[in-house]
Amino acid sequence: MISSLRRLFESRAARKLRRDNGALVALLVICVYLLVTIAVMCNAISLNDCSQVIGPKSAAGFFLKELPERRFEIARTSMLKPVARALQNSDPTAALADVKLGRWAVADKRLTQLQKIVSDAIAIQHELEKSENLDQAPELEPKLVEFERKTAELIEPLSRWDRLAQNAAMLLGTDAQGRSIFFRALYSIKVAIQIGVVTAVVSVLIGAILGAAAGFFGGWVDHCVVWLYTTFSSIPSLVLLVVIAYAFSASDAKETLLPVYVAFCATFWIGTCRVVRGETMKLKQLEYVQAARTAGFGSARILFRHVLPNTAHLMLINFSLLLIGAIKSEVILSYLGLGVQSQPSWGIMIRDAGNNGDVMSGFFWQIGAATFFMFFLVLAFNILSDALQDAFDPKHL
Amino acid sequence: MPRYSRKTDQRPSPWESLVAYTTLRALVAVVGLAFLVGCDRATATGSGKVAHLSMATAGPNTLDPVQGSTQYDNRASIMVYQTLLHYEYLKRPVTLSPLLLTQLPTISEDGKVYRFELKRNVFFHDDPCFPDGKGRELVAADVFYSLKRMADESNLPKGWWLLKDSIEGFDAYYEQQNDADEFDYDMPVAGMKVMDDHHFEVHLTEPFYRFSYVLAMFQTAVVPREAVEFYGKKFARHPVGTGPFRFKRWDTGIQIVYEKNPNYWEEYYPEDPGLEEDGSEPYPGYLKDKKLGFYEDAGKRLPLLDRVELEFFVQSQPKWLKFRNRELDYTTVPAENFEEAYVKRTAQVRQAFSDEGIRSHPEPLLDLIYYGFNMEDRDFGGYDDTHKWIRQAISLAIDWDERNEAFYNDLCLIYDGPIPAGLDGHPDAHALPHAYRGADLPRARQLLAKAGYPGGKGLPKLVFFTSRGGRNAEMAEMSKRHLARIGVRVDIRLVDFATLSDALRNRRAPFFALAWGSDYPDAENNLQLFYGPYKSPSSNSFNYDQPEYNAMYERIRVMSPSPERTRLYEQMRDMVVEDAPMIGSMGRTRYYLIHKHLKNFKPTEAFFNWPKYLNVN
Amino acid sequence: MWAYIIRRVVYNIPVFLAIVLLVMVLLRQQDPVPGLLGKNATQKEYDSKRKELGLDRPLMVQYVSLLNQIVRFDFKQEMWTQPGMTVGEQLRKAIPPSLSLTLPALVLTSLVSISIGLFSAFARGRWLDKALVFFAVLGMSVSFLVYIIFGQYLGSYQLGQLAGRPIFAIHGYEPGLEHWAYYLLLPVLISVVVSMGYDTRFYRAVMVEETGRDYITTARSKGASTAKIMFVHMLRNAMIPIITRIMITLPFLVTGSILLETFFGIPGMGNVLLTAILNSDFPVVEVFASIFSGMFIVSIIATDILYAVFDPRVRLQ
Amino acid sequence: MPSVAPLLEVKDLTVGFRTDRGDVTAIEDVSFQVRPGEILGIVGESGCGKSVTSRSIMRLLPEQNSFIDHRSEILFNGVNLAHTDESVMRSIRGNRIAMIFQEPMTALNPVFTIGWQLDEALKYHTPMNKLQRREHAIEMLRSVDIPHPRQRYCEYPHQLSGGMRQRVVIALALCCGPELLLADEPTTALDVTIQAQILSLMDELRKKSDTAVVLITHDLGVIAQICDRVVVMYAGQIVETADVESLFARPQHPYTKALLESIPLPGPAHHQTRLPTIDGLVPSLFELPSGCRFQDRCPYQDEQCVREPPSLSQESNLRKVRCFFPINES
Amino acid sequence: MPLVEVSNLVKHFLVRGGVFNRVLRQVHAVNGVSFAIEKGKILGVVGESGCGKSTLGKLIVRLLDMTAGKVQFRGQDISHLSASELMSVRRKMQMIFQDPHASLNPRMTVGAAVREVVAFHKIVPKREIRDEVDALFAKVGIHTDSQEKYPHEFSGGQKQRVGIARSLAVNPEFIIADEPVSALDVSIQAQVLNLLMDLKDEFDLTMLFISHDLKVIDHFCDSVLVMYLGFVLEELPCRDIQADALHPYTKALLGANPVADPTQRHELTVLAGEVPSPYDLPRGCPFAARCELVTNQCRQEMPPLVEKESGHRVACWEV
Repeated sequence: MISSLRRLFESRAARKLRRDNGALVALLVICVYLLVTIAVMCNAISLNDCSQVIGPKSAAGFFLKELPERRFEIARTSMLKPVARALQNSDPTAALADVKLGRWAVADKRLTQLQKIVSDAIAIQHELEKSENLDQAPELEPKLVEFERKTAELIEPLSRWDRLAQNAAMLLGTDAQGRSIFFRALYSIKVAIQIGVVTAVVSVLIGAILGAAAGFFGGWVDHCVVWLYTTFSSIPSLVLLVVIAYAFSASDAKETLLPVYVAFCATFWIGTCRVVRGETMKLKQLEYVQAARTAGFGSARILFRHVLPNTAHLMLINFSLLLIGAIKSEVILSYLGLGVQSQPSWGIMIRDAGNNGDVMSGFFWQIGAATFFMFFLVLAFNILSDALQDAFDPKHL
Repeated sequence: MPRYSRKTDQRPSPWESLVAYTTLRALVAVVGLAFLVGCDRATATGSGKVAHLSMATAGPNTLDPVQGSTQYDNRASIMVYQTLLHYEYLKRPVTLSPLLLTQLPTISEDGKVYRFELKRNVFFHDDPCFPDGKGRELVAADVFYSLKRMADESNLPKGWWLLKDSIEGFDAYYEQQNDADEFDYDMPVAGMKVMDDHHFEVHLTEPFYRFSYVLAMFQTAVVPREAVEFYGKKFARHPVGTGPFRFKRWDTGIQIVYEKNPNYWEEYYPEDPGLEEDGSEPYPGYLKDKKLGFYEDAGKRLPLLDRVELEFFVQSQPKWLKFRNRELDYTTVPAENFEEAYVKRTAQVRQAFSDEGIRSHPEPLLDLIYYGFNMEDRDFGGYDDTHKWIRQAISLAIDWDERNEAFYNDLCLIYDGPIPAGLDGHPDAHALPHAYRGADLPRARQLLAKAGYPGGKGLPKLVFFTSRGGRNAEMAEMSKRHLARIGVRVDIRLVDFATLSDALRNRRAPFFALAWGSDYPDAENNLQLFYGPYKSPSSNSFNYDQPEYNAMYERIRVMSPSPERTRLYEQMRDMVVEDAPMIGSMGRTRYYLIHKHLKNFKPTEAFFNWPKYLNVN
Repeated sequence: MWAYIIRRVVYNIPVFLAIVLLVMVLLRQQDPVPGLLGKNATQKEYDSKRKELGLDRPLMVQYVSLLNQIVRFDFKQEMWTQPGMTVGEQLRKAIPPSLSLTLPALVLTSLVSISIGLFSAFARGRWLDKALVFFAVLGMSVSFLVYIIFGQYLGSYQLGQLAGRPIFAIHGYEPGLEHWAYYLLLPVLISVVVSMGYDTRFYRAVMVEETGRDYITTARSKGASTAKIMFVHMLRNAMIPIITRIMITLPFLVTGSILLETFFGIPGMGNVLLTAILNSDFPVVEVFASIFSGMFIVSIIATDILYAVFDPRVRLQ
Repeated sequence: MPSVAPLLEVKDLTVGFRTDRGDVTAIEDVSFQVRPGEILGIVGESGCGKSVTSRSIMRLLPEQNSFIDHRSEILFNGVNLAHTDESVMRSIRGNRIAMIFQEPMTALNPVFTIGWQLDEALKYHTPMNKLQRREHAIEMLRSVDIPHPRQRYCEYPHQLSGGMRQRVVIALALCCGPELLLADEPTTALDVTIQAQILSLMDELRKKSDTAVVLITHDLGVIAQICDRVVVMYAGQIVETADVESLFARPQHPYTKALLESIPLPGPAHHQTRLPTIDGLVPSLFELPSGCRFQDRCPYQDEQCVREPPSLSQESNLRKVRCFFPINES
Repeated sequence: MPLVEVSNLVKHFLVRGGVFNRVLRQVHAVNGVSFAIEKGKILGVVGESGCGKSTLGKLIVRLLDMTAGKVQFRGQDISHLSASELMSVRRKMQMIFQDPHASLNPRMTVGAAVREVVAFHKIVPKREIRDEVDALFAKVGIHTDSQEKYPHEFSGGQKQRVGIARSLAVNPEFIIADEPVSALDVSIQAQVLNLLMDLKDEFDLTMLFISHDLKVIDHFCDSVLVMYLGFVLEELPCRDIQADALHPYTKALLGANPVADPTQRHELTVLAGEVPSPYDLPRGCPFAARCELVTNQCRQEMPPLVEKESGHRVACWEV
């Protein structure tokens, strides 16, 4: 297999690929995604980071300026209200320690000081609240700024590193719960790649082995494999996906990605199986396979050493196509609530955005982030698989 | 070989022209035609007064009242059917009034005998199930026939529990008939007495106060026996009733269309009661109603509309868009669209909307949103102190305010205990002194430590069942995050509703999220959720079983409203709060946006027979 | 040829049996009864419901009875979630909307993408080709869901606001040709945009394959013009893979586009099917799956027959 | 040879390809003439550029990745085809210059009948009506010795055997009465018995209609059998050109000589003897040596051969050789 | 005893169809071919495409299963050996293929391809494999350094050499060369023929040499089998075929072959008609329809293969 890979790397196809600028850029993009995946796997961004409230709810990304009404809302709800509530607690010190917003924490001040700031702020708040709509009351701007400044006093200033981390988290804004869209989108890369790679590898292997066996042995083996894939392909793939995911939703495995893997593999192996079977039937007629037979080699040896490696390019192309398929199907399945559970994924982000009416209210950050992060990955793989197809096509110059 | 003079022009072959030209022409034609037709469509609407209403579902499951259980079944079937009692349309708080009866039932001294008199000249809809297709007059036998249908298991009744244990001889009848080969509707029941066509009596085993409310519930609506027998199973999709609208058609998954019943009995729009002599309102909100013109149609014969189209929406985006396009007359405001229409802080409708003539109406619901524990669970159930403390700690960790803010635009009412606002027994104060309302993390941690699990160490994972759909997944994640703060680890099971029901029925769900909408405006309906004998698979999903509580429930069941009953309600409420089988609670306020052209619409979810009062310009 | 058809049908019987069994087994991983009964059901009700639905029987018995129904084309079984409605009625109601959505979509997509594929293949290597391929790939890289969400938002809402009156329906469906464009044109267009990328690439690959053939060189050396070669020589040869693709897609027309239908509230097969799966309405799913696979098998056989029509080399045996 | 004006005159034809390894020159400075009624053979081993030559004349090379050097001229009856308009080319192709390809199995469009394909060519280039075209096409089929031409007219290519198909291809090429026929390895894919049929057919046609033929082949036997003059190509260049008799009798270029010697000869004298061979390999077009392209394989290789490329000598108009040390034996 | 003896070999390919996948018709690829090859001899097989010559070769090495007949190798009947029994025979019988490009696994270095065979058959102890293979490569004239290259890095002739090396790796006694030089250019063809000739002497090989080119056969083989439509029409020694050929078909093949000498130009023999369909064989002589000497008997009855003189057999009524 290693020599086969080396052969692949040194082949004319690889040379062609290396000359294809588009493919190189695509590879670069994929590498970046892979790095992120590795980083996420090394816990650079943990599940915790994605589920933690790091800022005000539905904040816009890139630190764009919010409307006064929103600013008032943010200042009021994200710090003032929790601090005020904590101060009323029977154990205010302990309660204040719990008041956190991302990396922000309550300022290290005496309770009375805090109490003072809070009551001052509430006084301003009452004045501001007299306005029906702050967006249409520019005269209240100075008051609002004062209010913001006052509430900011409740907060311990961040260290440089913390500020950087906070800014990174806030880069693409927050979702309706105040969680970092950027982190969630990044974490979703891992989920997508994980689902993509696992299902693509498994499907390609299943498909290639079954297809090669069918093509090579013919007869009953072929009949059985053809029957199997006809059966699976006779059910529309989305329906099969949904039914399998549904079947799993009763089991305990649903917390993991197992249902998704099974559903995808059940539908994805077919294409690979079909092309590998065709290719094997073609290769079987080739003289080097016949030479291997005259050399007395057993069927298994011929199949695994002489036939399957020569379908490697098909597997590679299929791998990248299935990867795209998996990533895109995951989105749909998650949207229907049958896909990924208990961790962020682009499908879940789009679902949340859809459920939250983000699009309708012009809040495009969440759906935009999911779409764009996914777009570049899928685009890269699309371009790559195109380039692979061209590279392995002997007729292509 | 001869050479030929050369030719320069080249004519296309038939095949070529076929492909090249037809393709293009067909394309142009298709797109062109489509646009043409598409543009014409906007003007093509029917005549008469039509209301376009909506429901957030793929459609009701059934239009047979006895089979119905959901709000959607209720709304869709109550257009066609009628109950003996209903609620006065404009009056608040909601008040029962006679509908098919001439007056409210007279109740005997001991509260056990109800006497009824039916209105005359109430006819069923014209339908092929009747001789000559003419609807016959409603008689007393129809009422009992309809009630008996609720006992017939072959009808898949969803409301038997409403009548169980209340009418004399009815439970025995239920047992007997369901075990028999065939259900005999003609067999008499001791407690159901027909005096004549328009007079009948019901004898109760105990003076159940809720009985009147039951008679306003859509499951008890009166159906004609002819139609049931004529349509058989199809009856669920061919409703025939006495209501103001007749069923026209049901486009599965899209809409149900109703049309005005031309033979509707004489029912009139409520008269303007006028101010009380002392200048006070006859009911709260009267002046506002008056201002909104709700009394302009006073005294007019109902229904006012010619047709009602009840459209179904699974996704909220299209529903909202359709409302914005004025293709729906009103909409409830999805939480996610709230900020688009309202200034969130003040909950005032935005200028752009009010300029369009759109009116906003907030309507508090008799709503109970809560988390529940399975009291029989080994780790989190039980009535001993340790387990109680764990539950209380968990209760203290859940931050309802944040949930309210994140998902409900801060519009919900957070309250303690199971009794929603507007009902007797609802706690007035911001919080009960002894409540375990979150988030109070220091106290939660203390309790957890007291229970022997400081920082949650050693506490098993809390398996949390919640149904898929809507934003439940996000809410579950939020709660998981809340509990993580005190070290309680949560395992979220996002399941579909069937699986959730199954888990509850089998008492497999240690912790779950549910909501309860009151069937009738009496806290008894909420308090029965904790009554021991109603343990799963019945309504008591908590499997809460405290003898003291059970005894109190049995008492209030037969009490009419009184300060004493209210006191009992409060005691029961406080018991539930202290034992914490339930974490809660939250009650939603539904925000309605109503287009100017829809008249007389006073949104409510306490009853659903209001479309007959609606009018459009 | 009849022998061929019969043989193919006979060969596909096991496929059909397997599909039905597969769907049955998968569905039965979940108990649908609690969901159907709702919150206050007793064990007794539960048992009697199970019995009524026939779920208490062994799997094989259920399987045989299902097959029996299918073979007899008996779709009079009642739906589980919609009492009073039979599966057959549901299917009959759902097929027309599905077809009126997917058939125009298929025709339009095929026409557009075959033309683009043809031009692209012919301009192979030039900027036009590169641009077309790039746009196809670009279009394919965006999730279907995003197309729908934004398509609905921009197409029906914003456009309607802009025009001051609704151009495309946001949601819903009415039968009849006069309503078609209002309700279905937008979903059709979205569907075309989504599937165009795939189809264009496929057809382009087919055409590129054909441009490399010797007969093209022969035709050029005969003095045939570019247009002639494209539209006459190449297209006719490419008809075979084109037909295969279209024929294979035909049965999927009935499934419709599940997402489009649910989003736009079109009560088609996809919508019905998805609702049925999620609500555990087994009869609908099972009957649908068997009808679908039957159609699929028929369409595969029909493809082979059409093959023989379009390719004189193919003889059915 | 009578000095008739040449029908086709190729001057310094240089054609290159753009490949993923960079541009490469496939043929360089190829010049030759063809007179009416003459059969010119172009011979060489695979990759020597003989097919590129014929395809450049027809301008059939893919435009995206090939280019004809701007100095090159392909004068056909005085018109320079190398850089003329595609529309002009279209009116010439199949009409005044026709071509026959190597693979009769794939050269015909499988989904159209033989008749349709003949008819198409006639439709483009003649003013005949439908009926006339049909009759003419059938006549053409008959003239290439296809039995039952009327029946064949309605048949599809796959219903014909290989030899028959090649004859259809020839009929297709000849149906408009071209002045020049380019035959690119027309018999390579065929069995000897069919090759014999095709060769005699071509010979006969040439005699009948005075069509000039450029016959491209790697088979020296075929060249010897029907050509008048021969161009020998090696690695993209002409190495020798001569009339057929003198080439075979007195090859001047070492490559030509070796090529001729490596053919097994019949008769007991040669039976199971070792064949003279040319050692080494044809140089890759990407790594051409600086001097003579044949230097590595040449037994007569000299310093000069390495240093500078030999040019095509101009011994006479009929005999040219690209070698510093041409062999001169009789 | 001849090394290889083939008697009455028949191969029919079945074409199936119909509802129950019945056999619809048969392709008669090889029809009762018999011959024997003495040790150390080269037997050529010549014929036009589709005459069954390649099928014949594959039947002998059991790449295809025969319908009837017998193949004896060193006196042992190998026609019905099981796969494992075949192993030892396979070591002694090898095949060289026509298409040098297709005959090597593109994913394996040429060295690996040859080493695999050596290792599989345990020709030499593991340690010596490399030396053994080096030696083989040296013998076929491929630089040992090239062993780690992949097939696509070689020219056609070199690939054919590798193919030859692979066949020789198991020390075979008998080689079937299926058109080994047809895909090669003339100059390379000569190289490979020379190589085969050398190797034959060095390894004491016996060969079945399949080709469509009479020139090559005539030059290379000891005797030749002329096949037509699955039948052997003539078998004759290759001393002077031009003079010795008796069968009209052999003569026609010779006459159709152009001579590479313009001074010897002759009118090529043109055979009329087509090869009959292998689906339904004619009753009589398969060549009858195209034969100039045809008689009624030819059309009715297949002539037997008669030995005219030692090693020269002809199947023709008219000779």
